[in-house]
Amino acid sequence: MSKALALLRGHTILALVLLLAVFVLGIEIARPGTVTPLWVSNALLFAAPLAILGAGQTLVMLTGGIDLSVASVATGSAYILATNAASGDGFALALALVLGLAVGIVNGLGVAVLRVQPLVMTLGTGLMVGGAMTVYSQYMLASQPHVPAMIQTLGAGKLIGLIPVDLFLWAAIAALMLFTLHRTGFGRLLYAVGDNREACHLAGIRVWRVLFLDYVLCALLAAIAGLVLVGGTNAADLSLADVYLLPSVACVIIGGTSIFGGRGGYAGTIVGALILTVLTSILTLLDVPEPVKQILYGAIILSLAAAYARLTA
Amino acid sequence: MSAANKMEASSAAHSLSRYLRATGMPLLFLASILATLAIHRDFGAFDVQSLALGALPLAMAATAQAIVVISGGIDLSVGSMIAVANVLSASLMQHASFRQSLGLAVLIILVGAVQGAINGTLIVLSRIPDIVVTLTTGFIWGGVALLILERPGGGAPSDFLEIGAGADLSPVLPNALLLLIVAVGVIWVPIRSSRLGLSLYATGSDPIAAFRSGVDPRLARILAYGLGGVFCGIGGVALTMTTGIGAPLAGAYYTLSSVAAVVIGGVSLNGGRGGVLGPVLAALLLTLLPMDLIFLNIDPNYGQVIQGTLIVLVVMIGGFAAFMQGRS
Amino acid sequence: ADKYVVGVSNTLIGNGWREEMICSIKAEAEASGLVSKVIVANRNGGPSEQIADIRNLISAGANAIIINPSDRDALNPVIKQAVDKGIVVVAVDQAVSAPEAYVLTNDQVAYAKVGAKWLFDKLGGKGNVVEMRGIDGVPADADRHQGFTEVLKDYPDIKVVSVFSGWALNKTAQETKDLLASGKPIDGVWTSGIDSTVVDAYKTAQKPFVPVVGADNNGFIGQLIDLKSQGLSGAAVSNPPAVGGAGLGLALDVLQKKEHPHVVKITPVVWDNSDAGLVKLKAAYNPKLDPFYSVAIDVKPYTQYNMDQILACKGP
Amino acid sequence: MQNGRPVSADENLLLRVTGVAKRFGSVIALRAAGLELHAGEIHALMGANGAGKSTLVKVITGEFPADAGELAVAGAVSVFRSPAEARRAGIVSVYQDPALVPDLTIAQNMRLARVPLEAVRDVMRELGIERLDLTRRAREIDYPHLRLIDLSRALASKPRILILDEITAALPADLSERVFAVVRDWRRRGHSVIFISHRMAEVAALADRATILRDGVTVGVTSTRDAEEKIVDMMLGAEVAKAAAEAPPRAAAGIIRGAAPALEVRDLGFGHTLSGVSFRLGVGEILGVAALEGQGQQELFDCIAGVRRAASGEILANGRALELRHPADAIRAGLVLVPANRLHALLPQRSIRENVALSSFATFRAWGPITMRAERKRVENAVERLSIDRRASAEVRRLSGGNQQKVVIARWLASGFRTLLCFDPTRGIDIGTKRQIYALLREIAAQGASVLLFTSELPEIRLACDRAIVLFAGRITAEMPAAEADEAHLLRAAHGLTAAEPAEAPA
Ligand SMILES: Nc1ncnc2c1ncn2[C@@H]1O[C@H](COP(=O)(O)OP(=O)(O)OP(=O)(O)O)[C@@H](O)[C@H]1O
Ligand SMILES: Nc1ncnc2c1ncn2[C@@H]1O[C@H](COP(=O)(O)OP(=O)(O)OP(=O)(O)O)[C@@H](O)[C@H]1O
Ligand SMILES: [Mg+2]
Ligand SMILES: [Mg+2]
Repeated sequence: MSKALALLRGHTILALVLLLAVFVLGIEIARPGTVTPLWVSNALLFAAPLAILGAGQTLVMLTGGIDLSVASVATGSAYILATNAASGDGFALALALVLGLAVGIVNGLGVAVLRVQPLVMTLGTGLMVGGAMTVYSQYMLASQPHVPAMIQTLGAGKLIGLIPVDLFLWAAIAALMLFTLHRTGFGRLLYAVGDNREACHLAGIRVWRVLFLDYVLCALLAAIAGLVLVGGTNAADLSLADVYLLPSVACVIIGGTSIFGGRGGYAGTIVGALILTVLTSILTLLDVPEPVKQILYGAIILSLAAAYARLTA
Repeated sequence: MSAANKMEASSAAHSLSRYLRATGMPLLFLASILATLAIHRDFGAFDVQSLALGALPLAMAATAQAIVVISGGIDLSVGSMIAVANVLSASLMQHASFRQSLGLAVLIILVGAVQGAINGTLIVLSRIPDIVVTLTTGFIWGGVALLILERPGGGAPSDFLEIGAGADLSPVLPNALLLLIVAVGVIWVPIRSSRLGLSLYATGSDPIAAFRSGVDPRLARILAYGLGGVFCGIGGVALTMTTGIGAPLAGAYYTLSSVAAVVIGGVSLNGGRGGVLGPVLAALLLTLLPMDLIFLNIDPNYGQVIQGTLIVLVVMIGGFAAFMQGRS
Repeated sequence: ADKYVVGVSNTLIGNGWREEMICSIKAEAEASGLVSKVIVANRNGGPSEQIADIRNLISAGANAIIINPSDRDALNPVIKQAVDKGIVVVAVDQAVSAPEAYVLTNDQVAYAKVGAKWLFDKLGGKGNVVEMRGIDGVPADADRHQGFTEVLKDYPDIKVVSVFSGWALNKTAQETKDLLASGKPIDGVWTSGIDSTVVDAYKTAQKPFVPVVGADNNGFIGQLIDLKSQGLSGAAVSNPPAVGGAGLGLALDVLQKKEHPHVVKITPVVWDNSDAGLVKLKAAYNPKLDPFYSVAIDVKPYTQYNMDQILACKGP
Repeated sequence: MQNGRPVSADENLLLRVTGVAKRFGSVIALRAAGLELHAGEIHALMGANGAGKSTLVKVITGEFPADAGELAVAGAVSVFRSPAEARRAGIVSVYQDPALVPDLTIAQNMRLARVPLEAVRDVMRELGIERLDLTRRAREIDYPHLRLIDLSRALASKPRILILDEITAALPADLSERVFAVVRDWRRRGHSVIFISHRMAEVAALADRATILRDGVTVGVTSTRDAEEKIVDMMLGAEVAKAAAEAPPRAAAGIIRGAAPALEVRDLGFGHTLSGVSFRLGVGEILGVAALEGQGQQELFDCIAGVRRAASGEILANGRALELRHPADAIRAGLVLVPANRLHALLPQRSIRENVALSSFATFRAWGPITMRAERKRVENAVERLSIDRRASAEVRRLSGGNQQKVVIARWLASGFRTLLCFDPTRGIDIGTKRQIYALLREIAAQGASVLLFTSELPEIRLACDRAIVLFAGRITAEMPAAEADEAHLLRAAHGLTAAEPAEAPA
């Protein structure tokens, strides 16, 4: 028993996977026949945008930061895509990503160069983007918004009816994330800056460059996640990604990345995103009143984080 | 760089930004009042009352958040706790007498204290970061509010509502403003200058040093969250007074707004520094902003943009001062 | 004649329906020629924020205030203050209980009733139905749930699963797909407005369509037309955001001393995609419009503006 | 506090600690530590870095509970759950790291700790710091004074047992003397002191007996009049001590005359703290810098390392003038810094490997894929050369202080450099590691690199350097060959004395 516990301590990701398995098992026991290939395929489909947002969030949380503007950026990118699609898909796509880039640059300047606390900076830019999008939307009533077919396929399509298309994008991003974090100088620097910024400065590293790129990447990933989301809903509204803000932080934390930086990684975030998606699915299928669902959601995430803290203490 | 010298180097930037923090918010507020007077010449008692009514719940939320932040935490369940107090008061007071309502109000504020203390205890016991714990308890308290009152409703005796909505002393000194001053003055001011207050600041500044100085940082954190809960309770009851009803979702806007007010009010999220006056003035400012936009007939959604810009600008002033310091 | 200043108070932003509502007010102001300016107080908030906004509109000198109320009772004192100052107050979309106010709403209880009745009849009074509600705790959601439940009483063989869509597109998509994947038998879906997302979920899951009830959203109406050949049957229940413009029309009438009843309820109509209904659907469908904008751009006889004016969304 | 049965009737035995064990996760800090303190004695607690001294202090004062062991005060078994409880029982510690709340003023700090301000003022007067403004925030006060205020607070609560954990480590000689005087006075009044220091001379001068810890075990109690070597033997274990003692003596300095100096500083100025500082550092030379606390040495090193920008003057490396805006500029010119506080240079949660390799990612070019094998080889070489203990290599925060210091040096060994700027590299480091570090510096110099070394322990100048300069009030007051750099000579110059008459030390 203690041996197993020690094994889990050493490989916390194993514990997470185990937990995920328990959740899936639980859902199948409670409602036999639920866990079908289609259900699994759906879970992956819906986990992907969350995990892509989580990828950006992982990048910034490794440096001890947080990005509260991801939801606004994702929504904004989706909305810009839909409202500009009439002028050409490529143009709309580029414009959507430019929004991500622009917000990333502003966040980067604030956090990296002017040393504003990330929470505050991104809270501010999130509000700015949200407000600006609302103003923008009032001029867009006649813009013939639609979601390009390519994006619809990305967000909702399935190969042979089972393999979600967004899984490929997610897999590519995941591979890139894992490689970057563990096998590149930039990845090393993210951990290093999160662990001790001063030490990096003394070691000759221009810290602001690392942080700057970090926040730009996060915002770009948020913009991409927005595209996947709008592909899945086939329509953009101005609260599209709001519900993803807290989960994007939660999946990183559940995945074992320290909110203070310097520790963690993307593998955990992947499992964290899956756990949250499965949890949402369980709650949908559970016949309990909405308030109880909310309470359960909060309580389960809290106990997960607590168990994790125990395990890694 | 040695600790000693780093301290010296940063202390100049510190004292500059401390100076800005201390005087910036009152000046900014004064300026915005003057601007409002310029925009809207017949700004009078009616508008003062609008300002006070609108700002009261947010000011309470900001006070709650400020106390928690000063002691080194952050509370993302502020909005949900306000909602609980709001629906609890509106459903309990609906058929109560005036005097019963007063008793119930005290009870509900105590419930807020307990909720806050639960937040704090969970943080202390689980050793999970504050953000994470309060994020999840935010869901939980939100669910509780919905359990108490599924849809907006309830009420309170009209003379009880009058405590918040009236203007008994003078038309230019609405009760809501008095309530704000009294709540902060009677609860926070004495605490702040007591050893308890010092221990909250100490815990936020350096918990180990605080422990070595005889403070129990765990207890201090629980107390800070509890005290935050008290102000959330007051905020929820105030919301009932100003709206006359309970609404399970009404608190949602106060969580991030309270963080915004705290930041604009010059309280460092690092803890240990700042006060409550700044955040309260910031709450008033954030209420004044949409007023001015309405008077100017500008799309109020620019208000959100301005609020975001204000947050970023306020913190950038400090960052910019440090940046220039680094250059020279 | 002197022109009027009109105030608008709305506390839910980022929602297509509400945007269209505000545009209809601006368009009506423009078309009437009686309005000098429209002051819009538009932000996310609850009753407390709305009270503050209405007070500010009073202060700003509005002659008429159009409110989409966040609560039935909470605004009564401030509405009374406004009316005492000679301001005409019209609550649109949702009702307020203040007797001083004019109320012009879509009948939300009836909205649910007619849709549910269409659905239950379509299913022959028997089957498993999903009730996709909005946000728990919001008045319109509660009213609709009430209407839905009332109709349900007459159909003992209909079984219902309720979920809250939060009026959010993603959440609706995920919930629908979860329900589809769970293998629960579903014979029909009633939605509180997030409709085309449900149809999309069926499409991607490649499951046979079941009857769907939605609102008169442009995207959903397009689906009812296009997917009829693939077996989609459904009904759109009207819920025009033009109640905003209609509210202004009413207010202007009152300002000009015309008599009006204090409460006007716009009865929802059902358009299904039966062969008979298809003509109406096709006439209403507008490929230029956002999928979640309502096709019902006006409420006669209260509104005077045309399509271009509401799309321009510009007040005087 | 729970007071239990009396254990011993020994009148003289004030504090008795036995069998204390404490572990932090996988790290065992204490196994069987004990201590007996008599009334009216100054008792030294000694041990190598990481031996567990500070942990024992924290256990005694209730900062955290012990896993095992017993504590008896004046014969009564006691358990303290917090430093406040210990204080009430008359046991107060000045901890190794500052314990004043940075954002509170000094006066508020005293109020927080329930210490009467008058009593604090009295002690401050004795320490000669009575002019310090009590309404200043702790954050704004320099480190040495912070230590003294901490001491004042401790003494003001009139403890029966005062514990001083390396209080002199960051103090200049003059302030240390004042502390000693106050401590002796405290003993004279019949109280007891536990004194922790790595400086043998201090211990010998001050303490009567010493308890020696090794790897969390009390290995013996001895009189401090015993030979230094005996204590060292006990601290390190006989074999390690022998190896350390046999470190090669200083090799003849291999200064290549004629070549451009590795580092030349011309007329350097920085604010009020440095002015007109000029010196040369030859290739293969070790140049010592001696100074009392706060004479500008910190600024001097920071300017050369690119951490701060000099206001005036020139810095040249190998004859080339440098423009230093960022540490990266200095590093590119071959000037690398080992800062005073190793924690400022380390990534505590990352592995030895990542710490050592850190500086190699400074350029954009290195942001791409890492050649893992090459990196491993480079790191291994450096780690082996410094014989870093690799048992806890996954997180350097689990390493002992000495090993952490070696990791910082290993980083520069792995990346290559021309001149090593070492700022007090042996502060708070045990004598065995100290000797290793000096041997290493000599080896580095012998291979043609240069070293600029500031040390707060004056005897080390003669031990490790070829030449020395002395800073006083931001100016160089003396330059001498190491052979002449005895303590008396250095101290005079460090006080700004060129003649024999005494002068005021700068505040
Ligand atoms: N300890 C400090 N206190 C205040 N400002 C600092 C400090 N260290 C660096 N700065 C300034 O803050 C800005 C950002 O510093 P950061 O460490 O992120 O960048 P960097 O890697 O030092 O690169 P650079 O100095 O070239 O901007 C820089 O302008 C720097 O001069
Ligand atoms: N909070 C902690 N968590 C984990 N390990 C710790 C902690 N505190 C101390 N240690 C470890 O316990 C051991 C003893 O540390 P301690 O600080 O007591 O040594 P010390 O004798 O005071 O050394 P020094 O002379 O360097 O001050 C070391 O290996 C240290 O790394
Ligand atoms: Mg820098
Ligand atoms: Mg120690």
